[in-house]
Amino acid sequence: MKIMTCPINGPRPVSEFFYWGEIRPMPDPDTCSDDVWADYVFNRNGAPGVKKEWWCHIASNTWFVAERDTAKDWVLRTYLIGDES
Amino acid sequence: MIRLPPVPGEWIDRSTVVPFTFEGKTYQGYAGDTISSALLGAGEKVLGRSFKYHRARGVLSLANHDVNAVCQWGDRPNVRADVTQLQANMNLTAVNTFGGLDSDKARILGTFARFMPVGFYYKAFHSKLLFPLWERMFRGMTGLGKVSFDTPHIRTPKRYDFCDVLVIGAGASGLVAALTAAEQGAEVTLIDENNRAGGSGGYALGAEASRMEQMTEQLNKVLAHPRIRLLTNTYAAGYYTDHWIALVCSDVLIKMRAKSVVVATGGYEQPAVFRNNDLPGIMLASAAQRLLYRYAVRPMQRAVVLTANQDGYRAALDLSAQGVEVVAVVDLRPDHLDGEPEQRVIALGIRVLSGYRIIEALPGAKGKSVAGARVGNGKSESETLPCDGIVMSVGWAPAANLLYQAGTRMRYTQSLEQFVPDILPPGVFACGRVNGVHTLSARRLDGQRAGSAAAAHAGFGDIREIVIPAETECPTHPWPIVAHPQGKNFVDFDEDLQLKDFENAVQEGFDNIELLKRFSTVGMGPSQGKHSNMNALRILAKLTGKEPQEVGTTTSRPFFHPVPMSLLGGRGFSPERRTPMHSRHTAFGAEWMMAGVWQRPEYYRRAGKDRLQCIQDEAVAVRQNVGLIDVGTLGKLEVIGPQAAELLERVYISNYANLKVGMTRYAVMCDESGVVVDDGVVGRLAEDHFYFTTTTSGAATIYRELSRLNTMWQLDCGIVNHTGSFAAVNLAGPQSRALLSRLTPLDLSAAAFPYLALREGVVAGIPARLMRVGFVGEWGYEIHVPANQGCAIWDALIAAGKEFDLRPFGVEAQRLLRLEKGHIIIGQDTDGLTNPFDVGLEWALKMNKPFFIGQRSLRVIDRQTRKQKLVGFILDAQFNSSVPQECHLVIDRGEIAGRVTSIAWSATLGCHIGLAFVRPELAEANTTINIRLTDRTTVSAKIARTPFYDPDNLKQKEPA
Amino acid sequence: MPWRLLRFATAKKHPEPRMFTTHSTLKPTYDVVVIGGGGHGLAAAYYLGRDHGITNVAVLEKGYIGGGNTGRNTTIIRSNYLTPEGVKFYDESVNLWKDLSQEFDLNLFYANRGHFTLAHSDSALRTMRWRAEVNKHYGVDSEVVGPDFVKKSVPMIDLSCGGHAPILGALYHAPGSVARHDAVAWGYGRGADQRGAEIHQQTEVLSIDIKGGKVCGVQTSRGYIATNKVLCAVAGFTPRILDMVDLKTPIYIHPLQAMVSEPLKPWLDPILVSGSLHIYVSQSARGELVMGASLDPYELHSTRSTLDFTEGLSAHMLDMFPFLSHVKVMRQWAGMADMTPDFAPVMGKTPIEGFYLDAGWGTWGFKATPVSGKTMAHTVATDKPHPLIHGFSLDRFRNYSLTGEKGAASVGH
Amino acid sequence: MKSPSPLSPIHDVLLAKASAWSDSDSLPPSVRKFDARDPQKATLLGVADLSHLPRTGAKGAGAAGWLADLGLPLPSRPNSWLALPDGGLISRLGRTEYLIESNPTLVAQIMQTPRSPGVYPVLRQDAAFALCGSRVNELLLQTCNVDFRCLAADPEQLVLTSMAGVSILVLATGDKIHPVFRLWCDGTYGPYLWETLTGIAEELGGGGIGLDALP
Repeated sequence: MKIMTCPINGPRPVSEFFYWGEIRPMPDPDTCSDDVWADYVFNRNGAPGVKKEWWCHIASNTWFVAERDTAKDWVLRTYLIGDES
Repeated sequence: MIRLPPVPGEWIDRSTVVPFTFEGKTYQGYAGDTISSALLGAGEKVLGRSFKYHRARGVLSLANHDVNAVCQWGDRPNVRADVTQLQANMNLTAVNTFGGLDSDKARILGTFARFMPVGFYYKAFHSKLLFPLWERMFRGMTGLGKVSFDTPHIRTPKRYDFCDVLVIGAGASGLVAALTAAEQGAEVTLIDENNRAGGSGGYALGAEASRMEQMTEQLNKVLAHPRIRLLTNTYAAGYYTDHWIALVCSDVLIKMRAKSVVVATGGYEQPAVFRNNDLPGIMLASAAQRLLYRYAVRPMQRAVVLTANQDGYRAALDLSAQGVEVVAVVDLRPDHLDGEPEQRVIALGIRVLSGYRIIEALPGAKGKSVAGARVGNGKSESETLPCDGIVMSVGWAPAANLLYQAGTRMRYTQSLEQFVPDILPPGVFACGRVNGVHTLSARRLDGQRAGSAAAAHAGFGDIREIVIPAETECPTHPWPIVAHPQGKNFVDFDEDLQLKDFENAVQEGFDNIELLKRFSTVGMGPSQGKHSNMNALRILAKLTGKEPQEVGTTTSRPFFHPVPMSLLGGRGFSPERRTPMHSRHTAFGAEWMMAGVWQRPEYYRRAGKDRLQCIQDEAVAVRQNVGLIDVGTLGKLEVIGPQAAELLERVYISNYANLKVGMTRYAVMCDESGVVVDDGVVGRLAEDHFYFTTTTSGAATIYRELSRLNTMWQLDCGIVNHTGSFAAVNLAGPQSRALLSRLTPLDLSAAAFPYLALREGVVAGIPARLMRVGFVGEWGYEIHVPANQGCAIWDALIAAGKEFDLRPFGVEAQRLLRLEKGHIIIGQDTDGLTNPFDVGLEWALKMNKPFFIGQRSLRVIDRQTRKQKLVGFILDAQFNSSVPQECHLVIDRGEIAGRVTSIAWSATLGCHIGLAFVRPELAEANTTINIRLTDRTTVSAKIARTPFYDPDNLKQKEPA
Repeated sequence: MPWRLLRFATAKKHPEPRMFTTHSTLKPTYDVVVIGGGGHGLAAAYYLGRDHGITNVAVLEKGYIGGGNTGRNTTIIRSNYLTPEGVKFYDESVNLWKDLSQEFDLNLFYANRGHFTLAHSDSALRTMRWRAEVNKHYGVDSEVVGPDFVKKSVPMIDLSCGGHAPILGALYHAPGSVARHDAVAWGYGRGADQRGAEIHQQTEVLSIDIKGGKVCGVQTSRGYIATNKVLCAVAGFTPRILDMVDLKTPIYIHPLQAMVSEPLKPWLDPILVSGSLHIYVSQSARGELVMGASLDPYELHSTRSTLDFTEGLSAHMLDMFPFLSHVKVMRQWAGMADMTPDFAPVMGKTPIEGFYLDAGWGTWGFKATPVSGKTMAHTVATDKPHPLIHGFSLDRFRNYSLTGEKGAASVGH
Repeated sequence: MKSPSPLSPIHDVLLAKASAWSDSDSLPPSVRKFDARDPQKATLLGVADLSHLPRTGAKGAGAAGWLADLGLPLPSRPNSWLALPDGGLISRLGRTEYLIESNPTLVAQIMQTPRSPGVYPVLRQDAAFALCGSRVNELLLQTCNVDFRCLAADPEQLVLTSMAGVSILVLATGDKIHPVFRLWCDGTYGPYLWETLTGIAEELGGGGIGLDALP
């Protein structure tokens, strides 16, 4: 089973985690067009590659960011929001 | 006598005789036998019938690389006789025979072979009319063992496990690899699928006892080593991401996490392809040697050995050492350096025919044995060698399944005529035959190299540089295949595929390995191509004029050997949640229903009352006196901090900044696309402190999602999940206040504790949070107390409730009561696309807020024309025919115009009431709608305003 | 024994010609280029020739035909969907399926077994009734049945499902069937080939040439092709192709896994699906139990297998059929499912002129093979979306008018 | 009115099997003994219910300071724990959440202390168990996909993970040779987890034990 490393709880089997999905910046709801908004809600470029994703370690309810290659399922790095660099 | 006198190192215990029956006949074997070895030991050569032509079949590999011998053992289907330990009083029959193994009626199919070339079933039987009959026939003919419906659900103790280095295969290279890794300090687990470790070191001897002695010496070192754990009868069923290996250890599944893995799985000896190569008595050299040295069984009296390497000569030496007359060694290679074993063979006076091949095997009576081998060299006249057995040693295919699963890139090496690992993934190492190393001494060195590297990868010691000497001969023949006009030269024994079948498949355009596999089904049988894939690949390469490398292999998927479902299923954990008052509900006769992971009382049984009556009575009790329901499954969250209100403003569609301390407000949550996903009640305990509920099913996900949002927004507040920490009941009914006043000093007057107010106080001596909610439409209190006081509060209310005829009510009664009140249930009166406009929640929707999740999408939706509206409806009070059910359709002028989402008989209102989605034009009060029932009849109903019950909410007001 | 088999016996040489021609080179230009040699792509090429006389067609397949989800799914065919769009669309598909074997003169083993979607909760039962009513409205044979009916049809089932997921009823869909998946690709391939379409295997699309918002060509691993019409029918690879034309969609890829048991004598006739237990199972003509479960939990463009899939599925299978304890799982595999938010496909025209999309097939693509081929052929030939696919257009998302098939599709393959 | 005594989340499950109960007026009832085999079970594989022990929690950026002001020692690292001077323990769950399990006085004192900014009090109503005996590791391997050798290496560490499908907190007390594993889970999962663990324990020769048998 895949191992995912939680920044707080360390390496754990991926079954201990909840996957939310890709982090995508929200356009300004007050200024953006309807289409831009709808694209934010629904549409995306789903091509494989390194994506920034929301993951949660369920037992500790720890939310963090994983940079993951969605083709190879390689996790390049994980960190708490705000600890990017 | 087929059993040999005691052989050094034999696996059988002659002191324990094991009786068993096969095909109705009684036999005796020894402890340590497999089913096949016992049968051969008892003189049986025919162990099964082939899949398609029902030809007699015997031992081929004796190593689970073929399924010639598959048995039904009581209620166990598809038991593999070659590798299944013999047990006392086993009652066995061969699978898939018609009228028994001996006189299988279906053997007639063999004579029809001409009619059934590869893929014939695609070319006929497809008349629309007749196919169902043909299909029934096909299904009867195919399929191996039978399931017995009496087999119980067997629960097994699965376990996780961990080690530094996992070594798979305890043969010559595996033993050394384990020792080397352990000596470098690693905790090593060494597994082998056989009953005993040692691999070919225990049987491929060439009549040299020293080979076995060396193996035993290594094995003893392994057994003595404190850091090595040896698991026999254990196979690696699959390799999964991050060195996660499924080990099937007799009757348990072990999920092993290793830091590094050494694959020392050896090779599959490959059959030669010639006419009648499947006759009982024709077997792989390794099979014959296993029979000799493990089970002391003489596989034949007079053997012809077909070979293309030194292993074959060793087999000849082993056979003759154990008293088998070796008629001749037929060597496919015209010229080759005669190795040391070959010289010994010649010294024994055994005839060696170099550059010869077996053109065909001559069948004995009924094709149940071999009578001889017709051999030739293509030049001189062919010659027939009488024999009762043929032993094949023409080469090896790597047992690389796990390597492929791990993502290894393999490369075809001409000098070895074998695929070998080219690029291994990090932490995965290979040694021995699977790595293209065949000479015994070299295999040991290779094990040392791999073991050292694996330990180093796991963080123990440094990699030892070891040079592996090149092979002195090519162990595998590039074309051990002989065409024959009459065919019956089998490539895949599972699927009865002959050379011709491949030529035909390629002719039809299935000329790449994957298409060939799918069309011909080569390698798709129970042994998954272990003995057939390599020959199939060679044939395809030849037919398409390609190199094996270009042809490439098919993907190897788990499992290596099939795994019983009971081992995979394990114990089958199914977590379940109970509210603290669970035992109280049981005592009151609760009929339980599953609500996600929760157990909830649907209603409480009463003597002489049916389900509906009980539910109606419970509802009436609430309307007339007072009822009590456990609502502890609701999500119970708290948000605390200066920006607590801000968080709620952003996630719910209504306003909460302006909610007064000590008050509650209904709360609806949407997703980003404006779809209603959850609802609950938000209460304000303090300026910076809110306590709120979610739906039962929503609790976990809502808490998780709010945590994510708060992590992202970094608001100055924190969320606490108290779902399991609070027990909660709803005490509802005209008498609820009088009852409660017996138990609490709180001022319950409407002025002091108005509708929708939230209070903290003490009830029955228990610190509690009380909310005056109206979900069921009566004066009532939701009372939340610490979970460990749940039973106490329940008991206190029940006791105090005696004089008020307090009655506990279940989920169903609550559904009815809320329906009378016109309250929706998320998930029942909404679906995956419902937005707040659809269900008349405009009143709660505060579009003028700065932001809330779903707001921007709802702005767009608000501008669109409405597609549907949720409305109340009633049936005529006199209505007495069959009643619509939830999700029956509303039909308007022949078209679907909506659906019923809720409906129930309301004793209080004396009619059926319901909620339905309808097209906006039908939504006006008093409009008649037609609901179509399952039987296609329609019932007309009248749109009615909700709430049906107490529309002016007088029940929540102090009686004047 | 059918007479047709006689010719095999009598003929000196194997009397079967190639099913598909191998073309050594690509033509410089085609009227239509179909990307993807799976069932959908080959079916589109077939109907382009059969119904619209368009035969100058190239089908480009990066691997081998039928090697994607066509050859990886669990071959269930049904039309008991939830939305009117879905029901009409899949019903047309089932009608086409019934005649395919004869039309192809190739036995697809299209076997009508009957299909149960089990309900373990009252809310599931409500959805079943909803589906049944919508199905019947459009003439599709579906009924809500009680546990007794289930027990009668599948007597060996444990109705309590191990005690923690009692079966309260089911949606019974009599037309539910299974078919030999690979043969479907071969049948359409042979038919398209016979009509002049060229199938190019081991031919990968590297880029798509767009000028002024119009398609004008395709760059492949075997050279450039000029064309004004490109149909993208690549299921799990859709996002990679859409990336070439910079088109954003709601499609996201999750692996979908399946497994088969060793061959057993026939004991299970109908197809069973359980949403709560995440099971779908049928017994193939070879006697193997073909089993699947729900999607993998996270996005992944790969067909790797996981052990936990086989563990979970086996545990649930044993809840339903305890007596399978000794039955062995032989092989597992995976496909890449191109999911959409509303569990309905994305079909038709796109903002790019001449670029047509047949995608979003998630877990429901196989059963749609004939109708998607037919309707996409129509759409490509006439440059107007076929009436049956109006509900599936890409712009439904920007218009917030989703199709809402979720209720029918979740684990309902 | 005197507040009625609180009950363990698995009280009803225990009622059936327990033979002797503790009678403390400061603590909820707890099982002292199941049966005569308690001591043997404890040496092989014992499962004891410690849910009755008083506990409370707090989380948030301010929690550490708030607890320090109450005079509590704080575990230095995330996911570690300390024994408290006058009995019980304090666990640090992740970065900023704390679980205190101690004597009634201390716990009551913490619960009555008004929260300060950045402090979010957590009402702990866990099911809390202890696992002991020579075969405890086998039980853990059958229910938990974590290599608990890490706790032997670092006794102050604690692990938040999943056991038999339920989120739990685990830590090891006692010595390295005879570790006693403490675990906590949401009380509403308590009956399920207790029955699952004791069920497996019984297969392995152990089972539920009373506090008297707990080392």
